[in-house]
Amino acid sequence: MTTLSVDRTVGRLVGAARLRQRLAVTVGVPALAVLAALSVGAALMAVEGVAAMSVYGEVLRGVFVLDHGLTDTAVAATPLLLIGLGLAVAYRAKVFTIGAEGQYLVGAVAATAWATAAGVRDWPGAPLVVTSLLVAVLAGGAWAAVTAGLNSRFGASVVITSLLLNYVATALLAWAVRVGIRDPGSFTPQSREIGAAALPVLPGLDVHLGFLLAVATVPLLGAVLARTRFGFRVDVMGANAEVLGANEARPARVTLAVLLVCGAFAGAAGYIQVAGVSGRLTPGFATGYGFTAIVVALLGRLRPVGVLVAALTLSALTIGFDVAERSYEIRSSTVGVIQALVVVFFVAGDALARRST
Amino acid sequence: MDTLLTFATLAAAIRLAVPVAMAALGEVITEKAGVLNLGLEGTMLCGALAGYLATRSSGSPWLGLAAGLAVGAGCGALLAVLMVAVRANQIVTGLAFTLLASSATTYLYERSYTLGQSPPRIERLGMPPLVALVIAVLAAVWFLLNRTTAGLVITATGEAPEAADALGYRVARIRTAATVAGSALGGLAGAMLVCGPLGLFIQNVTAGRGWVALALVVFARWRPELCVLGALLFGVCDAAQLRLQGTAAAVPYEAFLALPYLVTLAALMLRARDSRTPQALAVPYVRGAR
Amino acid sequence: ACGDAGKKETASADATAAAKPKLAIVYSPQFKDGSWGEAALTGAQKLKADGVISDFVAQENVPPGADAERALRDLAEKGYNPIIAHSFNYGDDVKKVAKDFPKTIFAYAGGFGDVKDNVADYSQPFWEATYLEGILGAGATGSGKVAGAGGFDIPVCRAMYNAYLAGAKLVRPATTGSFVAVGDWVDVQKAKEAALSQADQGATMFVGCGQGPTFGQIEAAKERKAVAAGYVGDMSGLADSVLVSFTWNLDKTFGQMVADVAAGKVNPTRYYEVGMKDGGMDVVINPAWQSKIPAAVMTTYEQKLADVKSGAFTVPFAGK
Amino acid sequence: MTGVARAFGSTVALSSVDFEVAPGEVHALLGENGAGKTTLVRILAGLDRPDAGSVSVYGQPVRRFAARDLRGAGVAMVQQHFTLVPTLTAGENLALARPEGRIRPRAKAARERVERLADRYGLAIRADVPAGQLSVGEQQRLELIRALDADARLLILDEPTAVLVDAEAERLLSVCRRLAEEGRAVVIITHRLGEVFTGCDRVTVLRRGQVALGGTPVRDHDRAGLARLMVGASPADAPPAPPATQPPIPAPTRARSLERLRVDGVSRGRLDGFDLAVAGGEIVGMAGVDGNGQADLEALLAGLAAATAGTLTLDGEPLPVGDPRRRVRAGVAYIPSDRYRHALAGPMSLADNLELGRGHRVRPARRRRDRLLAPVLRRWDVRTAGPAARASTLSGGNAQKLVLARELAGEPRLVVAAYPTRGLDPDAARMISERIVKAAAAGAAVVWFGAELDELFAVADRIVVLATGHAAGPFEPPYDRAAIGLAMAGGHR
Ligand SMILES: Nc1ncnc2c1ncn2[C@@H]1O[C@H](COP(=O)(O)OP(=O)(O)OP(=O)(O)O)[C@@H](O)[C@H]1O
Ligand SMILES: Nc1ncnc2c1ncn2[C@@H]1O[C@H](COP(=O)(O)OP(=O)(O)OP(=O)(O)O)[C@@H](O)[C@H]1O
Ligand SMILES: [Mg+2]
Ligand SMILES: [Mg+2]
Repeated sequence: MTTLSVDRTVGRLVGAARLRQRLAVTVGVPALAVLAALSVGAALMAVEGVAAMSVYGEVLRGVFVLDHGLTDTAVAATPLLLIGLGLAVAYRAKVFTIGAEGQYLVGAVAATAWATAAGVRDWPGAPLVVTSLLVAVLAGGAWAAVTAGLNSRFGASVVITSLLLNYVATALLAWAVRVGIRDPGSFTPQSREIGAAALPVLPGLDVHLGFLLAVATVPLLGAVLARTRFGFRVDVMGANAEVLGANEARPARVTLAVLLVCGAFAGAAGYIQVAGVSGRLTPGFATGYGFTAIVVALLGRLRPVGVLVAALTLSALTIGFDVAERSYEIRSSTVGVIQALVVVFFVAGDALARRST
Repeated sequence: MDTLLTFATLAAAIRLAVPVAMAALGEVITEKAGVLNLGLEGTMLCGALAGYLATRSSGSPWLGLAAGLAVGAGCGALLAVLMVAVRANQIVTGLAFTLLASSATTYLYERSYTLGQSPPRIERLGMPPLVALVIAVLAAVWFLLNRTTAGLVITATGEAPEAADALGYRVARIRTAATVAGSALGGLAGAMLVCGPLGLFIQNVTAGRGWVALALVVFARWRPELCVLGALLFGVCDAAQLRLQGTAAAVPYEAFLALPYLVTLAALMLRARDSRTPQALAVPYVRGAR
Repeated sequence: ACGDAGKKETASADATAAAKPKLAIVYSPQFKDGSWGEAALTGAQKLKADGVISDFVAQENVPPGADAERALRDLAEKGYNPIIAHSFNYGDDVKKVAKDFPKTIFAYAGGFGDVKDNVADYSQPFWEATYLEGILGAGATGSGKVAGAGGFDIPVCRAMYNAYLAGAKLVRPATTGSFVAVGDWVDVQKAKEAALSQADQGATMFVGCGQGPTFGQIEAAKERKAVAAGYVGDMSGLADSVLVSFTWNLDKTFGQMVADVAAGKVNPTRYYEVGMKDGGMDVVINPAWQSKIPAAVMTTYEQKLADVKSGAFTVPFAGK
Repeated sequence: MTGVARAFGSTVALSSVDFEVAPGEVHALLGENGAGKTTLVRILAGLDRPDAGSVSVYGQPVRRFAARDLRGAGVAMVQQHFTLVPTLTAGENLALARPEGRIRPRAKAARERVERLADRYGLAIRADVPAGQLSVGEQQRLELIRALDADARLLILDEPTAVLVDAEAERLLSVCRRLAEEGRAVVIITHRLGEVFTGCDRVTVLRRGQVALGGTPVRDHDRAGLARLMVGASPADAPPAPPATQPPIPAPTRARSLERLRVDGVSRGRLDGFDLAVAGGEIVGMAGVDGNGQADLEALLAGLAAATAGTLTLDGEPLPVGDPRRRVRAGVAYIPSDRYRHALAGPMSLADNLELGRGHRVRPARRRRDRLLAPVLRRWDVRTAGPAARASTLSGGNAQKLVLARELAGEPRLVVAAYPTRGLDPDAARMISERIVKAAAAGAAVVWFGAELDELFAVADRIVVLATGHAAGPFEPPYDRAAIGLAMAGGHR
């Protein structure tokens, strides 16, 4: 009896200490990474004779004070969040796909093709939105399934096949806007406007419905990961695929499942970006969200809430610097260096913190 | 079709293959030791800028190549600190590095740029010395991996780091050395592109060649001679693509753009089964972890 | 003051200059690209140096879509007018934002007269220049085909190629040619290989669309003793293979917009078509070539140049 | 070594240990699982550094604990787990361990080197095959050859016999004897007490990181005494003989029911038309030299692989293949030969590991899962820091108990137990044996792969020898050791 209660108290104390430590790593490392990157950025700006502190003040102002700062951040975070959530699931299972960019593009192309197809484009909003989302999810998933199939059937590396498929998707996008789903009335290569398939802007909030959807998936995915057999399998797979295969499920099936989830999320993000922001597909639609989302997933430590925080943080940096670039004589490459350094320092800091615990 | 299978197509394929082959040869060394360097594209970009600036200031493209090699090694050192010493996730480290390199090279290039004056072309090297360089490096890498004790040690480090460790080899040191050496060749590859066929630098001048090199290494099953062969195959695809466009108008040209990647995917289907992926590839080594 | 080093003036800051408009440019890659970006930046600089505008702000690396929309909105709120979105991919963004700022002129590089209220369009009639370049090309080479290349197969690029071919035919009626899409705006090596493959098939005259393809062609032309054309900017200094270039004098285009703003025409519904006729572009022959072009060809060229400049002849747009 | 201490976090693996080995002796190092044996010898070999204390080798104090330096000083070690590079051949593995210059040897030279050493010590190995494809016995011999190749003066073997069958183990011990006679010092860690008396000169016993018995001659002790020293129990608790040989329920009293498992002409890998039938309540011991198809049979019975020919049925139904949950639902308990490869997800909690293959679609909250686990851990005497602990933190015995707790829950129909007591201390081994026997008593058909014949003699109703993919036997009690040995030898390549 007594030993048990002593055990429990000790356990609680140890637990509390570990919690504190984890908190320090969770909050401290990203904070330090941002600080370090900003310091390097300040040095770069000093070389060019720009007052870094004022620039950083402007960055904050751009996010928190200016009218659209927060809503713009939310909108910019939406695709990163969605893709990042899907990637987090795959990475938990140690299925390191980097094909989200391609899945995102394919989702966008498929959904746009559907929503602008003759006959369909006259549908009313609600069914059009729902079916378009579905098409995007299916298309993204199918694209990801190719990677899974090549992996399970031929043992081809997920990293490499998913990377190669990104190039194929890029070519597909180029063809689609030039020929496949081109707006016949347009002078330049681009699709028709998606019309009623566009997502409504939330009244009073100034962000599109997609953001709300994305945020709503966070607790949902959290629950799925923590409380379902699927989530369990994902974690076992990440811990030891052979153990999974001997006791719980075929690893190839779980690989397929997480890649499908990843593709579905990325595909959905593609549609939501078209429907919430760009309104149609253009050749410039591929801006690398699928790659940035990898960073988001890892910065968020592969946990849904973490991914949300990471997506918002990275977007806030983008938005803030964007505003600052208009007010100060700084070059976009300086900003690019600072943003990349945030990631580099975070990755290094995180690994260091893990090593010392 | 008669325009396709000509000596000219082959020559074009070789020219396109040269930088990619060099980068892939470097990556083979790195991956053999168990490090997956997704920062290769960024390393090539840094090497390209170094090659351009060095040639521009010295007038000697050979010095440009040397600068690319040195800067590539520097990139490798930085990457090794992160991926090997600190044991950061190799995938995200590589991606982040490429991101950084893209911005940093733009930043530095812009500093050497005067508006209204197109930046000067640099002295260029002809293809023969570059091809010779690739062959020489191929021979060296092949010899290193297949005929030397060092190659055996590198292989062991990538296959079974705990075994190498148990034998007293310093896994971290070997992986660092392999990353530095591989990245040096990556930097050299970038410089070869700029100091060879191009004679100029522009933003993101490597245009994804580092990623292609990464795919090639897998395609080649970590064998240097197949890397070069694969690069050539890729080059043939590209060269044929550019030639076919004029003749086969019915097929959209985007299909040709995707062709090299589709061919690589197809090749992976044929070869992946018996592939000899280093067992510890992209797995940071921690002594005594189970 | 020291703490604010590097701060750009905002439009409302300076009362004395308030009479003069302030201009804003949004661009999607970096300005220092030896091409479009550089033309826009130097155009704005010239207007400022000439005292036509009191100041300007130029933001680079703004992808079309959400980022562009935000930038345009923010610049409009800061009082910049006109606001120039320097790519045809900005069309949707401009139209979306322009509604909320009816007193600001938003211009984008659509190039086909896509105008409504305060949404303006401005032309890039590069084909006018390439038509003239084609005359010189055919004259300088004596034989051989035309090789066109673009990053992607888009109408503007096709039009440049078709006009060049038409110009060449003026000198050598039997001239033929081919067009290749490289698949990338920056991959110079691939572009060079495309050009070399066209040279293998008999091309002697290159005309490029986009700086990657153009740089590649210039290098290829150097190796094959062919002639190339510079794209948006005088590229004579790069190589002797550059026979002729054209410059894009955007100060002329932007100047017309500024004049409209200064005149209080907030809603001009205007397509700023500023071609060679209005000094919006110039053709620059490489000094190294000046003396090598046959006199007869030179006469044809000068005749056509004069016709284009006077408006007597309009180079047709052929985007297919 | 004197006063050596080493702690991992809060676990004290060694506290102030003195240990000494003399040239010309075979020195046994004994102790329960987790006693600190491996930690001790790893320090000796420079693979780990002590927190305190000093070590000297042949009079030279060790300053830098670097494996390379210590190998230079003549220390060679065969680790508890194989440290061969599986994709390299035997020759390449040797060249890796002790390069003869910067250029690596050609295949022929490498092979000759292996054969030279193999001949000299009478340890046969195929030289041209990747190490990963060698049988476990061959791999162990290769490990030994590699250590000997370094011409070590001090040779350390960490549980070298754990994966060997008796005959192979005996051969290994006799090699050790010869090495000692050549004047080298040999340290052997083992859990098989018999070996101490047949092959060793002196013995040291570690208990919970401390020396319980410091290097006294073997002849001063008996098995029971050593076993007592290891577990530190009072004489009353301690078994008089190796505990695994004492089944709690004697075989004859187990009620045998009808045939449950039937294996008909099955082929796969090294198995070639293998037959077997096991009744409910029956334990069939699978004996044989490793590499004769055991791994294939284990995989087939566990449903990890499909047979290329033949059928496997349980109670008339085909044995499930591929989907592990179907295996679980069919009542097949699987205790694999490699726990951390096939049974336990090291980075996950004990609770999660118990849920493998058995959880529901919706899982309870984490706290609740951990709470439900506590009684299971108590029932199985799994000693751990708590239910949230990671499985990788468990010692070998505790890890195996966790596996059994999961696999034997809910009356299995078939128990596939591959070397279930391998590497366990006597106490843990006894408990594991008891529980499997109990499962048989409850009606399960049991296939028990064993490395020690004594263990199989004690638990099995019948023994089948697996030789070159075929079944030999069955042998019934009373067992004829010589006949079984002959059958096993028949299977030797
Ligand atoms: N390959 C898989 N990868 C990931 N999750 C899976 C996989 N298969 C099933 N699941 C998840 O687990 C749940 C149940 O899976 P499954 O049907 O395989 O279990 P089961 O043990 O066969 O159940 P039952 O006894 O009801 O047939 C499914 O709802 C699904 O969410
Ligand atoms: N790297 C490590 N990290 C944490 N704990 C460790 C580590 N290595 C050993 N331990 C712990 O130290 C103690 C002694 O372990 P050691 O491996 O030396 O035991 P052993 O006597 O060799 O046991 P066995 O007979 O099971 O091999 C154990 O409690 C073990 O869990
Ligand atoms: Mg041990
Ligand atoms: Mg089922």
